[in-house]
Order: sequence, then C-alpha cells, then structure tokens
Amino acid sequence: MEATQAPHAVGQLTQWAAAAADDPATGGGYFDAYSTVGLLAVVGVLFVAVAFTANRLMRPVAPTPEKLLSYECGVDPVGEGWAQTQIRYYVYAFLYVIFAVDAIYLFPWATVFAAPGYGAGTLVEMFIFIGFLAVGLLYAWKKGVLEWT
Amino acid sequence: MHLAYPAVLAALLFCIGLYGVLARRNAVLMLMSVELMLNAVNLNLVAFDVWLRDTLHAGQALTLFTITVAAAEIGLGLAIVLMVFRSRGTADVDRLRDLADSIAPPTDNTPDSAPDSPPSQDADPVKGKAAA
Amino acid sequence: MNAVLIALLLLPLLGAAATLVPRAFGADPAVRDRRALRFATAVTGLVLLLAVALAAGFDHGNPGRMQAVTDVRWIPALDVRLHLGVDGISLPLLVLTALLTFLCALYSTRRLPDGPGTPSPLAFTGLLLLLEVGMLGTFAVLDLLLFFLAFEVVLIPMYFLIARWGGEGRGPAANRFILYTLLGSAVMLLGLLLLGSKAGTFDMTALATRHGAGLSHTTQVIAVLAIGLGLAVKAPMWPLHSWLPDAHTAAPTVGSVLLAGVLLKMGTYGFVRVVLPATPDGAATLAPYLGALAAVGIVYGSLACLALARPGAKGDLKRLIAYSSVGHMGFVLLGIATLTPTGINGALFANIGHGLITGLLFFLVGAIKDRYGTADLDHLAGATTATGAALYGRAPRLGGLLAFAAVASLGLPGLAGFWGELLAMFGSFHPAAGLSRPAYLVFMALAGLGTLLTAGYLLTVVRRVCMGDPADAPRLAAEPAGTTQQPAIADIKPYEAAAWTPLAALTVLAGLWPAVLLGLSDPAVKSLLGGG
Amino acid sequence: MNLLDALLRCVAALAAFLVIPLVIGQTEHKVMAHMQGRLGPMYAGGFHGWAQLVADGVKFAQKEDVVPSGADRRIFQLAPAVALLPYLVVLIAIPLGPNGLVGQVVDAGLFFVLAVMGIGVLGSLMAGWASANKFSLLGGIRTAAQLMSYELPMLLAAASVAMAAGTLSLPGIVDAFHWWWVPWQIIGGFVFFTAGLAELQRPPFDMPVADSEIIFGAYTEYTGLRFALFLLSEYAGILVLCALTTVLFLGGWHGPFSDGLGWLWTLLKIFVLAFVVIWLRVTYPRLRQDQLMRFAWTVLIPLSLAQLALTGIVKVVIS
Amino acid sequence: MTATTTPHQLADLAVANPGALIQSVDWVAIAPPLIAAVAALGILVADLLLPARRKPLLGWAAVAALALALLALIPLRHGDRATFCLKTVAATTDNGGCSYVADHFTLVFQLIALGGALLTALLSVHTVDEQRMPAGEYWFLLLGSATGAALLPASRDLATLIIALEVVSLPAFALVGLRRDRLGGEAALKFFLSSVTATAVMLLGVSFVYAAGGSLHLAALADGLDHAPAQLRHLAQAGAALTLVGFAFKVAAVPFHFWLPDTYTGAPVPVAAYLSVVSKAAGLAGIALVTTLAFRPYAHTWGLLLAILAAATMTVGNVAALRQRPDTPRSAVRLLAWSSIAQAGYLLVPLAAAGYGHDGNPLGATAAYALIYAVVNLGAFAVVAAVGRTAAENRLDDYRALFSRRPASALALGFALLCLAGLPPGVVGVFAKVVVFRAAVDAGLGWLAVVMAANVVVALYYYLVWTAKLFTPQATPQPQAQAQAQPEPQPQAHRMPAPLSAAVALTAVGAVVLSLAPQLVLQVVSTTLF
Repeated sequence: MEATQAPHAVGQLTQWAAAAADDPATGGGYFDAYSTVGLLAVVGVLFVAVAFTANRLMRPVAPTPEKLLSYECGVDPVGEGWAQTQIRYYVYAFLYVIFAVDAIYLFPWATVFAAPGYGAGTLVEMFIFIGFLAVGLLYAWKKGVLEWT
Repeated sequence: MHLAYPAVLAALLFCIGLYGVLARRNAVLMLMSVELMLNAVNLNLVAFDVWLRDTLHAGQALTLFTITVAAAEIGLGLAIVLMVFRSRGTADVDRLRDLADSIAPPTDNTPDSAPDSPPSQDADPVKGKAAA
Repeated sequence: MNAVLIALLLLPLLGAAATLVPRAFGADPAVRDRRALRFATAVTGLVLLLAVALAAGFDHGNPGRMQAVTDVRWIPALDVRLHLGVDGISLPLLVLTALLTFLCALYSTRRLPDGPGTPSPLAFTGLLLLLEVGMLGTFAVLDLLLFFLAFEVVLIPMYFLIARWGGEGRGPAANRFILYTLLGSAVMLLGLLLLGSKAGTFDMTALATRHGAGLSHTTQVIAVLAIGLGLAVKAPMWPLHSWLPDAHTAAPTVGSVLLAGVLLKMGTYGFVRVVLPATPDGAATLAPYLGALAAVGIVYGSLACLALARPGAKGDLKRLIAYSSVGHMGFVLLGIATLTPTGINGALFANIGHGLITGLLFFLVGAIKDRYGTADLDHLAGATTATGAALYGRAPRLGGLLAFAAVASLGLPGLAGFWGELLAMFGSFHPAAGLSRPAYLVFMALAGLGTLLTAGYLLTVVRRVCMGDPADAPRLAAEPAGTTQQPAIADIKPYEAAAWTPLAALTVLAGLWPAVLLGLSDPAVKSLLGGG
Repeated sequence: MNLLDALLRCVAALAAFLVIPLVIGQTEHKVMAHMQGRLGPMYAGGFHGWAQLVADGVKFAQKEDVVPSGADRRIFQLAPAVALLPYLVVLIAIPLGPNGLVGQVVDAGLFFVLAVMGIGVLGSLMAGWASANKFSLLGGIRTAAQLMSYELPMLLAAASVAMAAGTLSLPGIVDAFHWWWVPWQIIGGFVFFTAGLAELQRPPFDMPVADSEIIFGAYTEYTGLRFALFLLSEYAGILVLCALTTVLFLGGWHGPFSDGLGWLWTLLKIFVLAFVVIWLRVTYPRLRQDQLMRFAWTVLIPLSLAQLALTGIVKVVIS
Repeated sequence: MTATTTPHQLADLAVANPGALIQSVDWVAIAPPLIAAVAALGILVADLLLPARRKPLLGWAAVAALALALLALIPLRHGDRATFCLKTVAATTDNGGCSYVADHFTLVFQLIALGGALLTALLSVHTVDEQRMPAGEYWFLLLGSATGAALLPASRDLATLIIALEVVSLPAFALVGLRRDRLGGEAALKFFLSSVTATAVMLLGVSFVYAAGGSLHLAALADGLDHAPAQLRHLAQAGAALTLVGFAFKVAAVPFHFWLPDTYTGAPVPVAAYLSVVSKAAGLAGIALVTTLAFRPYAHTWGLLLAILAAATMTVGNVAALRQRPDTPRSAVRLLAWSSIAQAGYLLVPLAAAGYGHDGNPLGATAAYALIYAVVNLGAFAVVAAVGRTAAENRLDDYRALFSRRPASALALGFALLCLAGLPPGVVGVFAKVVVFRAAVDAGLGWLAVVMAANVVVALYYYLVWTAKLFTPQATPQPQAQAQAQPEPQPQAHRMPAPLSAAVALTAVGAVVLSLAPQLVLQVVSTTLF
C-alpha cells in the first residue's frame, strides 16, 4: 500500500515545499551546527580508517587454527559461543526503556516550566508525572524485579 | 532542507518495516519491524511540523507521544513474546495454532508444538483450570 | 373501551411472564404441569371473553371506523406509538385468534404431545401465551413498527413449538420456518422503514388516510415489493411457500392449528391493512403479478395434494392439508390482487373460513395421528386395499367430522369455505380499473380449475380414510398402547368435542350467514380503498 | 559557515581527543603507583616514563589482529570504532571557555551529548555478541544492563540542571551558573558523576569487564589495535564524563579571572575530577552485580527524582 | 524565529504563547476517566501493601471506583462542558479548539466504557481468584484500559485520540495474557502484533493527514482539509484511509478481524467480554469522531469505504459463526467472537450512512446500537463465564439443557441471544436493528440495508440454535460420555459467586427494562450528539 502511495504523494509535497526550503527556520541555518558535527564524525571515521590501514601495514599476519579458537580458560571451548543467558538482564532493559522514555517529557518541560505564564501549576503537573515514575519504581521494587535472585 | 528527503526516507523506512511485519515470522523481528514503522512516522511528523511551521508544534508533540507509545508497546510486546517462548519454546507466530479455527474434529492437543515444548505444569489450561 | 384491547394484549403477556416466575406453579413437576395447563386455558379463555366483549361492544353500525383506539407515545425517538385499534377487518381475525388459541389450550390440557425429550408443559404454556400476544398484536396494532414487532413475536414461540414438541424432522423444519419468515420480515422491515421515512409517519391510519399521497411511484413500488415479500412468505404465496409443508408436517397439532389458522392470515392481513391503503400506486402496478402467482399457487397446491393423495405416494395427511392451505391462501391473495372491494371482502372472508376449517382439519388429523401413530395416508388406508381405512366404521363421529371438514374445505356452498372463494373469483371477473381484464379472467379460470382439483383430492382423502369395511381395514404396526384390538379406535372424546364443536358450528354459521362477516368488513375495506 | 573554520574545529577536537586521554592514562599510571606505594612506569621516554602510553600504543599497533573463527567477523571488527567515535563527537559540543570557545554550539546540546554517548554502549554490545565467546557475551550483556540502569539517573540528574538553567544548551547552562548552584545541585552532581563512572565501567563499577571473573568481558577476544581502541575509548570516556560534570555542575569556566582564563578553569576542574576517578579506582573494591543494579535503581534513581523535585521547587520559589 | 542558533532556541520553540496554552482545567468534565485512572494507580500501590489474604478487596475497590466514575457522568448530562481548549486553533464550531469535550456523544460512549468495565469487573471478581491471576495487576490493567476507553470518545484532537486508543489497547494485551498459560500467550501475541501494526499504519495516516490539514484538532483539521491545495488531496485521502484502517483493526472489521476469534478464545472470558464491548466501542467512537469531524470533506470516500467494510464484516462474521462446530473446545466464546465481528458490521452501517446522509442522525443510531449491544453482549458473556466455571471446555454442547440446571442463567442467556439476533421477545434488539436499518434507508444505502437484512437472518440461525440448545433436554449419557469424563459438573456448581450473579442479573434486567422502554436508549437517536 505504501509503496505505491508514498512516492506519489511525496512528489506532490516537494512542489509545494519548494518555497519552504528557502526559509531560514526550515532551511539551511538550522543544520549548520549539525554539519560541523557531521564533519567531525567523518574526521573520526577517517582517523579510524587510517589507523587500521597503517596497522595493517605494520602488523604480522600468521593465523593458526588454535589461535583463532575462542578463548575459554585456556582449554578448548565447549559448545556454542552464543549461549543462553539469564533472563534477569532483560528485565533491566525493560525498565530502562519504560523509564527513559518518560524522561523525554522531562527535558522540554525542564526548559520552560519557570518561564512566565507557567508557574507552580506546571510544577505540580510534573510532580504528578514524577510521582508516576516513583510509583512505577516502587512497584518494580516491591515486586522483587530489582532483586538479583 | 527540502521536505522530500525526510519524506522519502520515512516512506522507505515504513516500507521496510511493513515488509518485515508481513514477511517475518519471528515475533521479535516483527516487533522490530513495527518499531521501524513507528520511527518512520516520527520522522514524517517532525518533518511536516517544521514544514508547516506549526506554531503549536502538534507534530512534534505527537512524536513524543509516539515514542512513548512505541516504548510501551515494545516493553509489553517483549514480555508477551517471552511468555509465549517460555510456554512453547518458539516465537514463531506461524506455529501458534492452538487457537486457530478448527473446522476438523477437535484434537486434544496441538501436534506441531508439542515436541519442542517441555510439558510445563501449567501448559494445559484445561488441566490447570480443573485443578483450580 | 380501549382498556379492553390493551388488556387483550397484556393478559397473555403477563401470563407468559408468570410462567417464568420460579415455583409459581408449585415445586412438584406433575402438579406444576397440570396447573400450568389449566392456567393456560384460563388465560386464553379470559382473552376469548374479552375478545367477545370487544366484538359485542363494537359499533356495528360503523365498522369502517377505528374503534377502541389507544394512542400513546412509546418510543418518541423512532416515532413509534402504541397505537391500537380495531375495525371491521381486524375484529373477526382477533376473535378467531382468541378462539383458536383458547381451543388449543383447552385441547392441550388433555392431549399434550409428550414423550422423551419434550420439555415441560409449563414452557408450553409460556410459549402459547407469548404466541397469542404476537398474533393478537398483529391484528390490533396501527403502527408500522409495532406491526413488524408483533409479526416477529410469533416466530420464537412457534419455532419452539415445532422444534420442541414436533414430530419427525422437526429440527430442520423449524429452522426452515424461521429462516424463511425472518428473511421475509427483514426485507419487509426495510420496506416499512422506507415507507415510513418517505411518508414521515409510521402510523397506519395516517398512511391510509393519506392514501399514498406524497410518495413517488418508484418509492411505492419498492416499498410494495419489499413489504409484499415479507407478507407473501408468511401468507404463503407460491413460490415462497416451501417452508410450509415441512413446518406443518413436523409441528404438533396445536402448532399446526395456529399456524394454519392464524399465522398465515397475518400475511394476507398485512396486504389489506398496509400495502393496499398506504401504497395504492405500487399495489396497482404489482397486483397482476400477485394475482398470477396466486393463481399458480391455487393450481399448484391442488396438484400437489392430488399427488399426495394418490395411493402409494406415501403422502402425509398433514402435509396434504398444508399444501391445500397453499391453494386456499392463493384464493385469498387473488382476491386481494383484484383490488376491488368484492375481491378483498372475499379474501377476508376466505381468511376466516380457512382459519376455521383448516384449524378443524388439523385438529382432526392430529387426532387421527394420535390414534394410528402415523399420518401417512398409505398407512392409514392400507397401501394395497382398494377400500379405505373405514374410519366411519371404527370411529363414526370422528370420520363424520373429518368428512364434514373436508367438504367445507373444498368450498361446498352453505359452508364457510364457499363464499370467500366465490367472491375472490367474482372480484377477478371484474378487476379494478386499470388492471388487465383478460389476465384476470385467466386467473379466474385457473382458480376455477383449482376448485375442481381441490374437490378431487379432498374426496379422495375422504374415500381412502373414512370409507371401507372395518373388517378388512389394515392392521397397523404402530397401534397406540391404549387401543389393543383392531376396531377399538377411540371415537371423539369429550375434550375433543369441546375443542372442535365451536369450529364446526362457526363453519356452518359463516356459510349460512355470511352477512355477519361481510357486513363488518365491507365498509372497512371501502374506507381503506379510499371510499371506492 | 566557513568550511575551513569548521575543519579547524574538528581537528582541534580530534587533537584534544587524542592527547587528553593519554594524559589521563599516564596520570592514572603514576597516581595509582604512588597510592599503592610503587613507582609505576619509569623508563619509557626518560623522565618518569612519560612516553609509556605512546610505547604501549606502538606495541598494540604492531600486534597481530586476531579475529576468532567463530566470530561474527564484520561486527567484531567494527565494534571498537563504534565504541570510540561517540566520545569524539561529543567532545565538540563541550564548551571550554566563555564567548564561544567551544567546538560547535549545538542547540539542545545536553540532549545531543547524552544521546550520542548512548551509542557507545553499542560498541560493547557488538563486541560481546560478535566474539562468539561465552565470557564476552556475558560481559556484553552485563555492560548493557549496567549502562541502561545507570543511564536513567544520569538523564534525570541532567534534567535537573536543565531545569535550573532553563535551557538545554551547554554554553547556556554554564552562562546561567551561579556559585550557589553547587550546593543546590550537589545531589544531582553526585548522581551524575557516579552514574557516569558506572557507564564507563570504571571501578568500582567494572563488573562487566571483571578480569578475574569473566576474563575481560566483551573485550576478551580482542588484540592489537582494536583492543587499544577500546582502551582509548575508556579514557576518552573519562574525559567526556569529567568535562560534562564540570560544565553541568561545577560551573565550567566560572572562577576568578574567568574572562581570560576560563578555559583554564574548565581544564583544571576536568583534571581534578579525573583524579577523583583514578582515586576511586584505587580506593573501592568492585561491586557485585546485584549490588551494582540495586544501587542504580534503589539509590541513584530516587535520589535523582528527589533532586528534580528540589530543583523545581527552588526554581519556582525564586522566580 | 531566526536562523541563529541562540542558546535559548528550544525554549523559544516551546513557548509560542503561554497564555494560550495554559488554562484552567474543568475537573468535573474530566472526572470520569480521572477517577478510573486514580483508582488504577491507587490499586496498584495498594496491591503492594496489602497482605495476600486481603487481595480480594482490590476487586471491590475497582468495582466501587467504576461505579463512582459512572456517577461522575451525571453532572455532565447537559453535555456542554469542554476543557483543554486553545483559542488559537481556528475552528468553526464552538468547542473546535478543545481537546476534551464532554458532549452527548462522549457521554454515551463513556457510559458504555465505564458501564462495560463495571460489569466486566463484576464478572472477573471470582475469575481473578480462581485462575490465580495477579490481582493488583489485573485490576490496575482493567481500570487503566477503562480510563482510555472513557477518554477516547471525549478527545477532539488526534494526539489525544491516539493516546487514548493506546491506553485502551496496551493494558488489554496484558489482560489477555495475564493468565500466563499457553493459550493466553498465543492470544495475547496475536492480538498484540496485529494491533501494533495497525497502530503504526494509523499513525502514518495521521501524519499524512496532519501534513495536508495542518492541525491535529479534529475541527481545525476538517477546515484544513477543506482548504488543502489540490496536490495534497491524494495524500490526505490516503492518510484518511490509513487512519481508518487503524481503527478498523480495533473494531475488527473485515479484513482486519483475523486476530479476534483467537484472542477472545484464548483470553479469560471476562476479558473477552471486555474486549468485545468496551474495546470495540472505543474503536467505534474513534471512527465516528475521525470520520464525521475531521474527514468531513471526504465524506463520500469514507462513506463508501465504511459501507463496504460494514457489508464485508457482517457477512464474514456471520458465515464464520455459522461454521462453528458445537463440540469443539471453547466454541461458545468462539461463536460470540465471530458474532461480535458481525455485530461490528452492523455498528458500522450508520457510520457509513453518515457519509451519505444529510439529514437524520446516523451517529445516534450507532450510539444506540452500541449501548444495546453492550448490555446484551455482556449478558451473554456473563452467562458464558458462569458456565465456564464448571465446564472448562466451554463448548456449545455444554449449554445443552442449561435451563433444567440453571433456569435463571439459561433465560438470561436466551434473552441476550435473542436480543443479539434481533428477535422478539428481545424487543430492544429488534429496535436496535430497526434504528440501524433506518439510518441506512434514510441515507439511501438500500443495498447495504438488504445485505444487512440477509445477514440478520443468517445470524439468526446460530443464535437460535444456541438458544434452542439451552432448552433441549439432556440427552441420555451416551457415546459422548468421554466429554463428561469429569464427574457431572453439577455437584460443584451449586452456587454462582455473588458478583457473577449480579452481573448476570444486571444485564438481564437491563435488557428486559430496555425491551419494555426502548426510549431510554433510543432517545440518543433523536438528539444531536455533538
């Protein structure tokens, strides 16, 4: 459904959007900061690439089957490397996703709540929000999710 | 920036996601595909928001909500997948046929998922309920 | 006055509700059942008394006017009013309904189908009373949606009567009955809604007064098609009749009686009450088709009966009477299709006549089936013997009554069956202006042929069942336990006599003094047809 | 924006990225040695072994690069770069001094910094997964769990500062700083710094790379330059953490004569914090995995929530 | 906004005009969902503090909270409250700029949501206990979902709408799987995956619509779509269609229905009841809001779309229901599941009519039908839940002769089924259908009305067969003795738990009362809802 629809629609959008592209708010200026960041990232990648290339020239290459074996206390490895691990870890991933996403509301709010027009009411609202987080945490705690058994 | 870039990117992402949902049979991969779709939507929303110069920033606000929704969905989804995996040892949605419409005479248990699932105590809901 | 009509509907409804009250009839099953049946008789009797009172209080000088009118708001949102009333068209049908229901209840106190798998008579009582509510309601309401509702109310109890107390093949028969009629009534509802929403009111009297004004021809035709379909299924019109034989064959006696006696009339009544006055243009357009189908139905019904009556055809007597109903109702429909007062009066008369006669016939056949254990004509008559089953000889009064009902049914002058069919054919001879006369003459000729065939099969039946020498009557494998020896077919029992005599008497009365009914219906019909 | 200017800023950032971590590393050698009553490296380069880390680097560069046969080759090779580069990118957004002495002002810089730092965890996860080694996998998963657990208090503490300053821009935050913010935000600062340490898997939060237990966690299979990059990323991480703590909680360039010497104040504060990091390594024993997790969820997060509340109340009261 | 990236730019972005954003909140207006939400949270906390033997209290607390939330609807009965309003949003209607409007439409659907949740709660008081589901979580999730269902009909902007929809759905996924057994997991996973995909598709549609209309407020969106440049028309239409797809999943309209039977059968029966009524009503309210308010300019497009959906939904639902075998495990719930799909088809009819009609009030028909459907369907589920306690397999065959064992339950179920079928004596069911038919006929959707008529007849068959089964005497124990391998369920079935009886009684009395006085419900047909 998308494949047929989207390009068509986008084609039309572009015509209309052409004017908007010149606008400073939507156009070039906004992205300058990030273009520098991008440049730095490129520089970083270059650095790593150069380092590895140089490394390739300098290092010996003499693989043997023993050398390429996975390391496991000095004896030959037993079984697969990708073993199943304790599920416990997953719970933390879980908690994190839930809580961290809540934090995205915090940042926009944090920058404006003291601005004129918002006031204490906004603060209370956020306290309620934080209260939710706290209840969630309390819940997880009491249910023993945070215990490492 | 031209609106076309984010819009096309979003469309591509969404298509990939949709393909993933339709083609993949592993529940976790399907979940990931759905996330891809949602993020395509986010991209769309933010791009349109900027393009419309919406003073309310409704698109951005909705993006925040979408992110939250996506997080909640993924959290819940993984929990459900995990539960299914624990009870049957597979996360392949095509193999979940216990509840499928059985026009044929009822068989007592599902033959296809029985071998690889350890007979856990509460695997059989009927038994479990009867005990309760 | 209007309290009577409300009480008429409320009484059986409350009675039906009372059967749901736990332990209202005592805890002991046997006692409970007996009480329940007596209760049914009492309630239906009371209803009959009320109906008679209603008829007595009816202003016979002015039967074209709605009387005993109640008109209160019920569902303002849908513009549904609790609008009740009777006129010369509905009054006879109301009385007939009350009478037949009472007789059925009376009959059932002694002779209820039982055996393994039949539920308790308590449930029977509830269903019978509910059925009566629906039947009476159909004839008493004056609001399209209420009419539909009442039309539908009868379905569930009748379904259960057939499916629970019926004979062989009752499950499929009941399903078929309800699916056919419901499909019809669903389409009918659409038609009613179309009519109501285009005309702006659901009130039947208002619609009749308006006489189709403000409705476009297309609307009228569509409305008539849709409404007519629902009514035709119920009537039943050929080729929509095929639920009827199965339903009758499987239904218990009481069910058959009410089905034939009342339920079929609801369809034809709907034509007269709703279709003709509210959408005259549409009706005029479609009337020839209706007439044609009716004529085909008459012939078809008779031929089917003839085929069933043949020796060796394994014809079921109940099925035969059911088919004969198709033919008889064909006369009614033909009368309606003429769009003339004569034809419609005839149709209404035939309605009543058929209700009385066929009700009686089904009672009789039910009794025969009880005694012989089967209603298979070949079994009854003995497949090989040329002579009949000798019912005259073994149970003279029963046989006599059966012969009486049969000849009444075939339209012997002087009995109830005669006038309706005669008038319908008269109407067909002079159809309303704008209808094709030649076509109607053909219909009339077909109808005449139908009367001949009807006489043929009914007489065959009488010959095969009633006549013959008792000595070499066939031995029946399924003799009921009570009748151990060959000639000991029980004759009419007192309770049977009580249930049947009124019907027979009224058949004679209506045949001899048709003016009673026609005087009632004629002014009403004329006013419905727009003073014509 | 001038391309040359931008390039210059990038090169400067790269230079800082390559030099300062080495300095911190060398400092660690010496400080640890002194704290433990030993000499530490003394020979390379002559004066107190100043070139030790350079020598180490040369050694790593000359070593064979082994990729285990069972490994997921591509990912295995890519992992060190993924672990390293985010810290480089982050550096450019950190203000050194007033009046635009910063690699690049990124609006919503706080967001940017925290988000990019989050990518670093991928490197460890990739390494742990791709090695096809049980220890590595375990280490990788531990890393992930730990990073996730500590990311949250860190975010919340950072949010508190953003509330106080009313902006997400890093220079903006430093601009808005007053001395009394230090006591006001002290809890947040503690949470942030602690959580940052845990994110870096520095002792005492080094369970994921506990060499005595799971050899070296995600990095077990790594040799040569790739291993060196992981090491480099750890020290770059220390730099970034200390710099962020400085900017957010310690006022960055604020201090006497800050107009001219602001950048010096920033560097000084960074080095003091780096010293603390080293100090902690020497002082505390390693936490157990369960203690590690519980500490995050039951101590740091409630603390950071409390700090948020405190910040909000004070902010509303004074405005 | 300037090109320079000042340090405070984000702050500028956020504070467009604080005065327009901050307003006082009408607490009375938002009380119904708020009470449910607070109760949900309270129960979650209380669950942590209560000792195990006091856990049953939680259920009663949930019931009380829902009853309270229902009471909170009373002050709103005039239907003129709105809150969270923005004066800056351009809109033609009075409450166009408001995100939360408590008009009559809202009230009706909140009544369904909260009332349905209340009945579900009554149904589940014993289920939670018997199936050893975690009490705190169960009640929290139920109340949470009810909150969303109560919020949804009140929301008048797409963001709130979507959040509300998710608040309905997410706890529902968990509720389905809360038994943590094989079937529950499968049911939850299927439900989850299809629903989540639908949400993503819907959000894509929303983003398109937003691009074309320039707002998320429904009223403003309609204006925006009206004046959208021609190039964007296709985009907007695609967006509208995709948005509808998302809601169609929620109401399980064909072809987005496949998850439903599996989910209902795998879920605990009260949860299935909840899904079939409350969740479905929420989706329906969403469709109604989106189509009639936001997509008004494209009325003909979605009108036809919904008409086709409705026809397909009822047909597929009924045909599949016909094919159910009475002897398979869980066939009772399965039949109800398919029947609920069919009913969803009927519910969509007036909405489709709204796309065509200019006069009349088709939405009222949907609201009325939904109300009636809620009562009778919950009634059916209540009895099914009661029977399920003794007959674990819950086959249709287990309902044979229910009348002789439990007359009251059998009568209640029979009445509910007749109401669902639309047959007297279930008068209210008849009038529900009449209302829907009328909406279709008024809008000139004759073909849809005929399709529906045929479907009503088809549906009648399976409802009636089931009803008949209730009164069929028990066959003498024969070959199917193995089905009754468990000793006659009779002895342990002596008493129904009080809350379950209460639920059965409430719905049955409700259905009977409504049958006597349909005006109570049908008055919504004659009032303008918005």
